[in-house]
Amino acid sequence: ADETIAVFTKNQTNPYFQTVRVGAEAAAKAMGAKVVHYIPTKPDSIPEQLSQIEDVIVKKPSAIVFVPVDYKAMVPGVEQINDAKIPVVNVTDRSAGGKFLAFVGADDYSLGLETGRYLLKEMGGKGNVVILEGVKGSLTNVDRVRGFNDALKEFKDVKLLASQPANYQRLQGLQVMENLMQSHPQIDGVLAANDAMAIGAIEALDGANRKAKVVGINGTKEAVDAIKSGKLLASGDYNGFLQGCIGTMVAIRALRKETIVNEVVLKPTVVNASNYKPYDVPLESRSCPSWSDAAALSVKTN
Amino acid sequence: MRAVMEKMPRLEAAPSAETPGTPLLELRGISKVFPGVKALDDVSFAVWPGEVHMLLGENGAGKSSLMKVLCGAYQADAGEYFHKGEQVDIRSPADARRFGISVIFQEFSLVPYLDVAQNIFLGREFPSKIPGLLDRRRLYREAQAVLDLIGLDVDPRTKVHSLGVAQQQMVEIGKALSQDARILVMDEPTAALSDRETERLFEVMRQLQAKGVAIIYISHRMAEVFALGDRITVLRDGKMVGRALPGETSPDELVRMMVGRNVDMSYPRRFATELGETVLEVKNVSSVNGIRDINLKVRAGEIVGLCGLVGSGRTEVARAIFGADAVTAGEIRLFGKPQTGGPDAAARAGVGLIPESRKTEGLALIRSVSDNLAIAGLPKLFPNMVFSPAKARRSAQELIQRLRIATPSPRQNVAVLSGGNQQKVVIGKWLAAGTRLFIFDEPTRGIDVGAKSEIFALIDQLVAEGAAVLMISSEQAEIVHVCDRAYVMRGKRIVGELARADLSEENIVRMGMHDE
Amino acid sequence: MPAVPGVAVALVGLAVLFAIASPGFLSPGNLSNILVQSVILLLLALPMTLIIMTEGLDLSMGAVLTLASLVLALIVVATQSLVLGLLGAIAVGLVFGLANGWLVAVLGIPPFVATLGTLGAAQGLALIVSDGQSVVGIPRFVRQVYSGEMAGIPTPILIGAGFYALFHVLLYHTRFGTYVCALGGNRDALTLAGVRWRPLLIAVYMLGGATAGVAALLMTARMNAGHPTAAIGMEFDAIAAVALGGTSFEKGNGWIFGTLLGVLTVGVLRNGLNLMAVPSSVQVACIGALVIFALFLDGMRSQKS
Amino acid sequence: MSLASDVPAGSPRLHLSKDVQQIVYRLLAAGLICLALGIATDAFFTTNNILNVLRQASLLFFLASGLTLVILTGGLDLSIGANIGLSACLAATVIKATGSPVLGTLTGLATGCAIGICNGLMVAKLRIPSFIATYGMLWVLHGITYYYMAGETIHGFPPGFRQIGSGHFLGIPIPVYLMVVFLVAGTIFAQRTVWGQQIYAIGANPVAARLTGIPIHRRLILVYGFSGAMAGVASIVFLARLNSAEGDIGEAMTLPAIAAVLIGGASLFGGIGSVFGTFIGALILTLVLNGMNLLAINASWQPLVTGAILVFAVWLDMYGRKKA
Ligand SMILES: Nc1ncnc2c1ncn2[C@@H]1O[C@H](COP(=O)(O)OP(=O)(O)OP(=O)(O)O)[C@@H](O)[C@H]1O
Ligand SMILES: Nc1ncnc2c1ncn2[C@@H]1O[C@H](COP(=O)(O)OP(=O)(O)OP(=O)(O)O)[C@@H](O)[C@H]1O
Ligand SMILES: [Mg+2]
Ligand SMILES: [Mg+2]
Repeated sequence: ADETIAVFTKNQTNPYFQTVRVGAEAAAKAMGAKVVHYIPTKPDSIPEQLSQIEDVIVKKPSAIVFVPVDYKAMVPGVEQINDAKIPVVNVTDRSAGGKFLAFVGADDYSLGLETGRYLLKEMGGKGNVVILEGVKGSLTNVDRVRGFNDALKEFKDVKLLASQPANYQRLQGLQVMENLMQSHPQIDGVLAANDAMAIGAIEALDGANRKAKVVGINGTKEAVDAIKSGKLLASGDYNGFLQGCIGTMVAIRALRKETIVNEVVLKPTVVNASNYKPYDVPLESRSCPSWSDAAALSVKTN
Repeated sequence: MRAVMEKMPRLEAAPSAETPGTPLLELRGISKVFPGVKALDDVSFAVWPGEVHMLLGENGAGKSSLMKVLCGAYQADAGEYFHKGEQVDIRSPADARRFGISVIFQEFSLVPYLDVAQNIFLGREFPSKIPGLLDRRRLYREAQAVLDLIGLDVDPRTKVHSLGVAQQQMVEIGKALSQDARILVMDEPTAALSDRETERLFEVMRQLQAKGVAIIYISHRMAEVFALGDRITVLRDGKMVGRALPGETSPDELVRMMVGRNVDMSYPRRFATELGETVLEVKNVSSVNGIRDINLKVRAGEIVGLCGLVGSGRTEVARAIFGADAVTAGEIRLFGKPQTGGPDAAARAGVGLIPESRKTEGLALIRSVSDNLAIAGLPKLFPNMVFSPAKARRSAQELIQRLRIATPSPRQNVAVLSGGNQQKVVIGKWLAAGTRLFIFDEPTRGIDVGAKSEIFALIDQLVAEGAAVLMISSEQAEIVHVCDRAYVMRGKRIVGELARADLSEENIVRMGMHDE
Repeated sequence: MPAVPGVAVALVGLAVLFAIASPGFLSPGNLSNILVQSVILLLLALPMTLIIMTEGLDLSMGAVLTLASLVLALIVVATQSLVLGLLGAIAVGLVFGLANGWLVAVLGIPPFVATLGTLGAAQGLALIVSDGQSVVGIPRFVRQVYSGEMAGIPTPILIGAGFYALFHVLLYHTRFGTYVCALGGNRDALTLAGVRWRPLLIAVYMLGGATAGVAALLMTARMNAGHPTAAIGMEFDAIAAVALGGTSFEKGNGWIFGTLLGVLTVGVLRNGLNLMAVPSSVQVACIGALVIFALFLDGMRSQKS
Repeated sequence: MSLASDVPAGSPRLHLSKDVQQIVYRLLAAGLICLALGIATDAFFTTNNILNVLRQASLLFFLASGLTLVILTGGLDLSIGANIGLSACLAATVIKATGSPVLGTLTGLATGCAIGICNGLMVAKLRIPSFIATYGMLWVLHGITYYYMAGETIHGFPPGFRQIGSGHFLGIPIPVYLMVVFLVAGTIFAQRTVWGQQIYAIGANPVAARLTGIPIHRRLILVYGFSGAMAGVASIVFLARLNSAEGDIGEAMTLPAIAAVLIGGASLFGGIGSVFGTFIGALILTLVLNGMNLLAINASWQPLVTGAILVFAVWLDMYGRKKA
């Protein structure tokens, strides 16, 4: 077959989206289709993704697998895709509008919530924690931090010392953590909104010869290594590879008039010392699940 | 210069008595202090309608400062203004305009990326019938009229940054003249001009004078003082030291007033008898800037003049020799070796260029006098590359004394020096560099008579010590007095060479103007 | 300006290249795409040209646009009035323009630092008023501003053309334009001509703010939402487009048509690369190479003269 | 011509102490922030926190010190952040591949320096305005880095290597020593060498500098090469501190580095500025972040507070120097 699937992701810098792209490629390869990636040159740029949609519509790909840079602001773009009658699958962040063949994702809120709960449980339900926030105003950050905070509400004996932005940056994660350690002599847990900040925070703790349990989000290779060596407690993951796989499979199957599912919400996994094995495989050598396995994850089937 | 002066009729001195009625504008007891300098000290000054009032003084005497106070650009620390006998206040250039004061500044007040017309009428744009918009056709029409008046042959749509110094000076003049001024201040307007433009300017001045405009004229050219002036005021060290009428005084007396001592204005020279090696040889050179087939030679121990009209290409020859413009054909040999590199290579070989535009090409205006004086001589002064500010200042101090640069300290910002003193800094920086071939492009522009003869004495000494000089000057008298021989340029080519014996203003003019 | 500036060469060259390489490129739909996409950047680049001509810089423009867009969204959602919303957005722009101008002209703080400061302020306020969330529920008529048409021409193109004409006239046919040039070229010349330059300089920054306010309307209409990080960093694109267009950072040497060409060149390049489905990382490198190339042509030319 | 009010004029009476005064006024801005923080929180004036601030300032200072020289010539280097990214990634690859931190370090420095020299060549030889040349370079480097890294990270370096970033000597972090070395070396280079003086002269008036026989091309290439090399240094310290390389590590540092130079009193038009001033600038920026973390200021307010303090610090410094 010669279907071309246009895959839209948010940026080139976050390893998570690389897993989505690799997943999409794996699925397409398995099914004999072609994938073209569209990534804003400036990370998470709303105007740029909107422009890319407009440009892509000119080329009329067979179908689109779409991760909106912002779930609300990208609605006009989705509507343009709809107007152009190009089938589109929504992946990762659920768009606030537009018509999709299906949604495949996991939400950041439950990811934050589950990861937060795991840490707080491991801390024995008491102690002091700090939150390292991502880019203020980005959707992922809003939801993850909300999840963290809701988890904190469930553990009354845990005290939140500070919630400070480190913009998803490793260096800032390190520096903010160093600063926080100055004013807080006892920090038992760190909730970081992504792995880079979490690992930055670990470096800061190591440097000061202090110990705290740290969790991150995204389940990156680096985080898995850190979990293996016992430095990182856990990393929440919503399995970008799988999302990329299933999203692309749905798109291709729809084009081939095969049955599809229209809602797959993956349960967040909290990757930790006991379950990291499947994550310790290089991306390229992972393969997509069979359609029946994938369909089994769906919430509703057509 | 002299040729022009002689052709010109003596101006009728308007009012001849010492106190001819109420002055048009009078300043009393003006003082102005800058950090470290008392630029003006209790100066009183008056102009009457229809006169040309010469303001004289050494470099740094306070002439420009006085004019800036007069036009509101500087606020005086003390003093009063009287307009037609009534006390008034001039606090800003806008106030000054209301009294019909218009100024040709020594330092240009032009905007580089506006065109000639826009510059001339800056602040006085013509509104069109559509509210808010400008009448551009009228702008260029009126600008053309101004250009015709001053005899400047450029398109009013030319951006001024692409004009040469002389043309910019003419635009500056046009700007002031177009203002229907009743009091016109001209701060060294002819310093950058050649005889033709100068003559044209004097004609315009005569017309204005006849209309009752009062003109205040600052110049270091003695000939102009006597040719134009109706009244003379002399400043020294910020103080008014004398007033005179041209008919009742002599150049020597004026110079004595300005300098406070006797100065020999004849530029004595020991003309070379024995010449050294050929330091500069230019063979059939053409450059990107349009000069064609230039051939010339300069030997150690001689001063060679390069003369011609504005636009004849003298500056371009200097730039090509120094490596500042790329050579497209021919060969330049410095000290026997072919010169192919840029200015840095030329400087290393021992050549120094004193460019024609001190502000844009000569000085780092945001830096100190000491920094500017040291910059060319850095490799010479500090051969092991370790810079010592103290040593640089000592070297600067020596040059300041040698060239009599009026500055409170070597650390003074060079931007606030008077025009003539800035020029001395530009000359001075090459003296510390061990230069053996000096290329002077209008070296005495804006320099007072006393300093001028000192500089020529200095040049003479340099040459006697074995240096060589190639000198461009629009003041032909200078060339005649100082040079061993001279080349004359016309239309970007060298049209002739004059040996010492043939060197006269008539010959230069004849060669340079031929068939124009 | 040189006879054929580098940016024009680059624009034509790219257009030819893409027309050959990608069949969809020359379709009317795609050409209108490029123009529409370029309008918001153009609205920032036009006043940026004037600001750069005054030897200034406005780094706050992207953040001010964002804040204005949020304010507009909030007002429109609350009052259902486009006019009120637009006025609010322009007011935000004017206030920040005034602040920038005041810091630069009156306090004498270098423009880079002053506007970096207001950039922080605008970004912070955007986060505060929106609480980090998108503002949605924008009524349909706002969207019309971006997606509507007049006489068959998309409204944004008309707005862009209108603003270009406005700035062209402003720069070349009014006193203000002449003075903008003088602000960068020789401020003292203005003073000596009896013109007070400080209010003028403030006005230039306020003009930038107000235009960013209008751009905020287009941005909001485009996204159908207000978003607290929507236009972050856009000022750098605008500055680059201005520089690409041949305006220099010194002495008031500016060229407004060059800015238009610069914006279009960036638009054409991005569109063409997308059409050719060039990978994002290669696109990134191409943008860099093009920007250098266009100015390289100008550099070569200036070396000759 | 210049009008009196716009001209900084020196008075002979103050001359001896003028340089000192400038430094004092610059330090005043940093001092005031320290004082305010010291009053607001006990955690500020502790040895630990001071060392912490200094170490954090060091990375920014490495970048900004090279940039200072570029800005002194009237140029700008927007590519330093992207330069860090590529240099770090290549250095990390080499360390991983060869196991030799020395080779890796050399790779990082050489990459940084080579990129800088490219910038210098573009600015000097091709006469491309520095803003554009380095802006273009930024995109080119990002493209290469993203392509090369494909969203991955490289992590886990030998402990010996990591000492550069996280080690201590006599209780003081190694990067702080490095910072002092570069501060002294940079100051000596700028103030006490012929090259330094020539760099100031180029920035003050490039035309005059050229006509004074300064080899401006060579100096410009030197300066951009140096700025690139400093980005290389920063990338190595970065790797050593964070134990990991990714494509976008330097991206967020370009603007703060420029800001540090300008807060330190340099002019974008060239000829004014100093390496010491830049040090203070880097310190002020770091202090602001430190203070906001110590006081746990709400994330939404942080950009606003940073902006306000920036403007205030620069205003204070300028006001002070005008008085001096
Ligand atoms: N803005 C200023 N700040 C400090 N000092 C100044 C300033 N303007 C002028 N001066 C000083 O005032 C003195 C008088 O300068 P002025 O320019 O009036 O001299 P001048 O008579 O015009 O000399 P020249 O013939 O060289 O043009 C000089 O010593 C100069 O350095
Ligand atoms: N025929 C001309 N008419 C008017 N302007 C001219 C003419 N030829 C050249 N120019 C311009 O005059 C300016 C000065 O001329 P140029 O530097 O070539 O000659 P010069 O002999 O060095 O003159 P100067 O007396 O200014 O030193 C230049 O900008 C040049 O473009
Ligand atoms: Mg003077
Ligand atoms: Mg000349």
